[in-house]
This record gives sequence, structure tokens and C-alpha cells, in this order.
Amino acid sequence: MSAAEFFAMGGYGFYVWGSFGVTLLLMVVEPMLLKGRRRAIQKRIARMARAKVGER
Amino acid sequence: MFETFLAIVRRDLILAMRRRSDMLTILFFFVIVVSLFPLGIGPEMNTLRLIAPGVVWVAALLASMLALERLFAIDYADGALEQMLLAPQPLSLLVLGKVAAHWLVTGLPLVLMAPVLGIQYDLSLDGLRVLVITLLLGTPALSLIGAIGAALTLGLRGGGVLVSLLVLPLTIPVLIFGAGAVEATISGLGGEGHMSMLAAILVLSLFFAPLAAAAALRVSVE
Amino acid sequence: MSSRIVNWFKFSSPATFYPLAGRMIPWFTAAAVILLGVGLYMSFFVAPTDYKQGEGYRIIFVHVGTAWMSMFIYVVMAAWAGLGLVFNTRVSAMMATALAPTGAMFTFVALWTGALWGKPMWGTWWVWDARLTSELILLFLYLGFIALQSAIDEPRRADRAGAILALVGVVNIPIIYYSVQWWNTLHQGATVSVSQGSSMGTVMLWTMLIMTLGFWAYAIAVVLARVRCIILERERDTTWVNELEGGVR
Amino acid sequence: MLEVVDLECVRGDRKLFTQLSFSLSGGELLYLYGQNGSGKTTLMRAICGLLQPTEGEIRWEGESIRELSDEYTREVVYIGHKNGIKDDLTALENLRILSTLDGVHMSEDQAWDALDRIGLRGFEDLPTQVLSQGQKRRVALARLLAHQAKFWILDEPFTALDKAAVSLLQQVIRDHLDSGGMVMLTTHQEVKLTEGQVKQLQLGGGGQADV
Repeated sequence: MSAAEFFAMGGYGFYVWGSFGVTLLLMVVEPMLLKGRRRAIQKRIARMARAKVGER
Repeated sequence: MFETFLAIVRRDLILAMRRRSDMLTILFFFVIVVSLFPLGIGPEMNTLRLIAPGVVWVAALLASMLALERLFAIDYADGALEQMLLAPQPLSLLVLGKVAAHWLVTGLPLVLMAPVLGIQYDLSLDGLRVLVITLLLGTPALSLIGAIGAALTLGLRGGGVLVSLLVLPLTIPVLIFGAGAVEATISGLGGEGHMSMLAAILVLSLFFAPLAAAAALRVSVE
Repeated sequence: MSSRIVNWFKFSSPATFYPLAGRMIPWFTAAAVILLGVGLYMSFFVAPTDYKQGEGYRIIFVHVGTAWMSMFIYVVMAAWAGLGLVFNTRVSAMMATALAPTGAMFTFVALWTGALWGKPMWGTWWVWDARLTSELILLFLYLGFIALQSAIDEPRRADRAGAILALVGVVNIPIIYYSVQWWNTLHQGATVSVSQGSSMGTVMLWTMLIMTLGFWAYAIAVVLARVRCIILERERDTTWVNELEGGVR
Repeated sequence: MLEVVDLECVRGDRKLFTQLSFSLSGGELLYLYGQNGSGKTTLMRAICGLLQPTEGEIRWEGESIRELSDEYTREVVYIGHKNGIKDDLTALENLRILSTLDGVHMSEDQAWDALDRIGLRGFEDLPTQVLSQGQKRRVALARLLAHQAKFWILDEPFTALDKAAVSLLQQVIRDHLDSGGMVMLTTHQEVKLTEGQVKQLQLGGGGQADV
């Protein structure tokens, strides 16, 4: 089965890749958003810790 | 115990009578929403007759959602709700009292007004009869399920819209069986099956909704 | 017996749960990648072409898996929420909050793939089929849960209010599904519902199972990562968080 | 007899107080003081059961108030900043509905009498909306006259009250204490209460209870 045939998916290419594509896309985007959220909270904690050190 | 239930119902009815405008605004909203559809869809009687059950029921649903705002909000603001929580009676009974009064003030008028609107859509006599019965069974269930949403969103900014987002998905069975019964009656299939389901939902929510709403109130008033 | 209860409660404190979750995430991520890899390979190269629907039917491997996950996650969320409400353990409440976005994501994907599958088969993007309609209502329930929790500032009240809503929701799901089923058969009679499709060969069943397990492993990894974020956000001024994160920068 | 053991309350993510323990028995008055935001109201709401503390135990006659629930709330009356008065109802209606909620059956003339003694003669059947803040407070406090609850929890009861009302309320509290009742209150005014058993509890700023 050549690559072109594979992508054509018997004429249903758009629908098949539209489904699989969006599913896998979201399963990549969600962890990335989480990583951003984690970095943000870590930065905030670090800043608070520094502020506390500054106070003492 | 039952005496407190009656006291709460009487108190809320007196309060509603003293602020009659609140009650009428809900009713006017219901009438206006139902009357808008022909303007949007066209005066063609056949289509109107077809969509009548759905339109009246969706409008009743929206009117009930609108009315939920007042259910606990005023008592929460002036501290009366705290006193209800501290009353040595079961809170779910007091909640049931409040919902009963709330239904009498906002739900019942919808039921009484529905036939008039049904005529506006040229509904048959049978259709009107079943419409009133289903609304009579359905609107209390809407108030009961809505009470849970009202209790959860007590004191939140933007609470009014949030209540609808929380409660509407839960009221879909009531809408399906309510509107379905009317449509089944008109098309000759007979709406008894739907109405018995609606009655079952009402009984279920009569028992469970006050318990859930009471728990939600305890969480919200904290 | 008592020792088992004790250690269960030991894990329920954020400080002990946080590192544990951290250790589990890599394993579940790896499992997810492997399972999904195998599942995808089977979906395209092992599963035969369907005589009626041609290649388009392969969408079923994603659609059914995500639809099943969306239902499963809501029930798990309600269970964690119920636990948090009864035992007042904060980590279980955080788990419920962490599950909701992933559940909503799977529900959206299930609707998306349902629509993309419906278009070639029945010519319309949206079919008021009983399952798809229930899936749409499930999405509303998820959005309601997330909206309620984000509208409440006080974390404890948000947890417990969300828990009550999730429990009320989970009780309503069968009722909603049954009434939608009734509504669907009354109005349209027996149209071809999305899930019947072609008869299920064993290969297809296996592919679908593996894909679902892949989604399941993915969900656990993502939810554990999110619950760690929530723990950090909520415990940011406790000593153990400062020691852990404070010294990082 | 009220016992509080290692109580801890968190508001938002601020720990208001922790390891707070004290007890209160019949005939005693607990005077709670501390600057604003030190958690006085939170403590009172926790004691009366409106709020669930994060740690610690509150016991009434030896049993946790969560188990007792209705039996406990029957013994308690809580008057917070918000009076619990409906503006659209008259003072009479408000008093009778609040008493019914407390489980106390109050007849028409008992209500008139209570309102009279609290100094609201002539205002009994007016909608409370038209009454002044001090008069509304009196309506809320009129409940105490008819109430058999043993334990009064009053959050700044003297605010907005004039001289006469303050001394009247003091007398009512004294009578309640003499008859074996218990009172827990906060106030900012320097008010001379009873000579008898007065316990003090300071919150916030080195909040170690000196009780």
C-alpha cells in the first residue's frame, strides 16, 4: 500500500485524519498546557520564597 | 415539625404577596418568550401547531431557571438562611417548604397561563389538557432540581447564568417527557407513558432534591 | 485491617501524595505511548477494510474509545468527589477537580469524531442519535462542574460544591440516557445509530480495547500531573512546598 | 457544658487560629476579643455548627456537635452581624417566624409582650424596612427573651444599640447567666458585664488562649 493510497484512506482521508489528527493533537496540547501551568506555579513559589528570604 | 414546614411556606407566600411584581415578571417572561416564536418562525398554523409543545415547555424551563435566582439569595443576604440552618428541624424539610412556596409563586402561574398560550398556537383540546397536566407535574420537578443549583451557586457573582448552566442539563428528562407527552397525545399515540415517567421523576426529585439542596446550602453558607 | 486503612490515609495527605504521583507519571506516560502506538498500527494496518463503509469506519477506533473514556472519567470523578466529601480528604477532592478537564476533552473528541464519522456515512455533520446526544449533554455536565468550581474562590467550598454537583450529575446520567433513548426512538424510529456500524470482528475488538487502554493510561498520567499542579497551587505557602520548590531557582 | 479541643480554622489560605482549646459551663460568660480579622466571627460560626473547622473537636455535654446536630442546635441561638430579619415582614411576623424556627411556640400576645420589653412599643406591626438599624437589632434580640436555648452566641450584639438598649441587653444576659445559661459574645465597646464568671479569650496576635 503506497503512501499516497494510505493517506487517501479510500477517499475518506479527510474524515479519518481529521478524527485521528484532532484526537492526537489534543493529547499533545493538554500536557503542554499542564507543563506551562506547572512552570508558572513553580516560578511563583520561588518568587514568594525569595520575598520571604528578603523579609527576614 | 410539620408546623415549621407550614410556617416557612406561609412566610414565603406573605413575602411574595408583598413583592407581587417579582411574581408577574416571571409570568410575563414566559408569555413573551412563547409569543416570540411565531414572529421568528412565521404565522403558518401547521408549523406552529407542530412546535407548540416544545416551545411552551422550553419557555417554562427558562422561566423556572430565571425564577431560581430569588429562591435563597434574599434569605442569604439578610441572614435568615443562617437561622434556618440553625433551626433544630431537618434542613431538607425547610428547603422543601421554601421550594413549595417558590413553586406556588412562580411555577403554578405558568401552568395556569399555558392553556392561553396553547390557544395562541391552535392546540387541540386534548393537547391543552395534557399540556396543563405535564406542566403541573413538571414545574415542581424543575423547581426542586433548580433548588440544588440555586443552593450551589449562592452568593457567587454571575450566579444567575451559572445556575442555568448547572441545572438545564439535569432538567432535560423533564423536558423530553413533558413535551413528548403533549406531542404523543396530539399525534394520537397517547401520552400516558410519558406522563407516568414525568410523575416518577417528580417523586424522585421530591425525595432526593431537598437532601442535595440542604447539603449544598451547608457548603455555601459556611 | 487497620494497617491498610492507616496507609490509605497516609496517601491522602498532599505532602505524601505529591512525590508518589510524580513517580507514577513516567510509567503511565510510557504505557500510553506504547499502547497507543500499537493501537494505531492495528487500526490502520491490521484491521481489515470494512465491506460497507470502506476505510472510513476506522474512525470507530478513536470514537468509541474516547466516548467510553468520557463516561468512565465522569463516574471516577464523582467517586473521588464523593470520597472527598465523606472523608474530608483534600487529595480526593483535588483528584476530582483534576479529572474534569480531561473528561471534558475526551467528550469533545468523542463528539468531534462522531461528527466526522457521521458526515461520510449519513451526509450530515450532526446526527441526533441517542448516544451522540447523551454525549453532548455529558459535555454540558462537565462544563457545569468546571464553571462552578472556577466561580468559587474558597478552595474548600469549591471542592464540596463540585462534589455535590458531580454526585447529582452521576445519578442523573442513566435517567438522561434513558430519556434521550426514549426521545430518539419516538421521533425517528430506528435510524442507524452511530455505534451499530459493521459487525465487530475480533481483530477490531482488540484494536478498540488497546486504543481505550492507551487513552486510559494517558488520562491517568495527565490527571496525576494536573493534581500535582493543584497541590502546588493550594499548598504554596506550606513549608514542605517551599523546601521542595523554593530552593529550585 | 461546651468543650473545644485543638480547634483550627482556615479562611482562604490563611490559618486564623490553631490548637485553640477552651471550655464553658453553665452560668459562665465567655468574652471573645481580638482585632478585626482575627477570626472571632469564624470561631463563633464554627462553634454554632455553621462552619466546619479544619482540625479539632467541639463537644457539647461530651458529644461531638456534628453527631448531635439537631439536639445541639436546639440548645443554641446565634445572632450574627446579619440580623436574620426580613425587611418586608413586620417586627411581629419576624419574631414569630424566628421563634417557630427555634422550636418555640409564641402566641400573638407573647410576641407583643417581648417586643414591648425590648423597647419597640408602637413599632410592632410596621414593616421592619422602616425601622432604624438599632430597632432592627432589637427585633433580632427580642428572640432571646422568649428563647429557652441554654447557649447564646452573640456576635457584637451591642452594635447600633442606644444606651437604654445596651443596659437592657446586659440585664437580659445577666438573668440568663444567673439561671444557668451560657453566653459567648464579642464586642468592641467597653461594656461592664457581670461580676460573676467571666472568661476571656483573646484571638489573633499571639492568640494563645489564656482561659
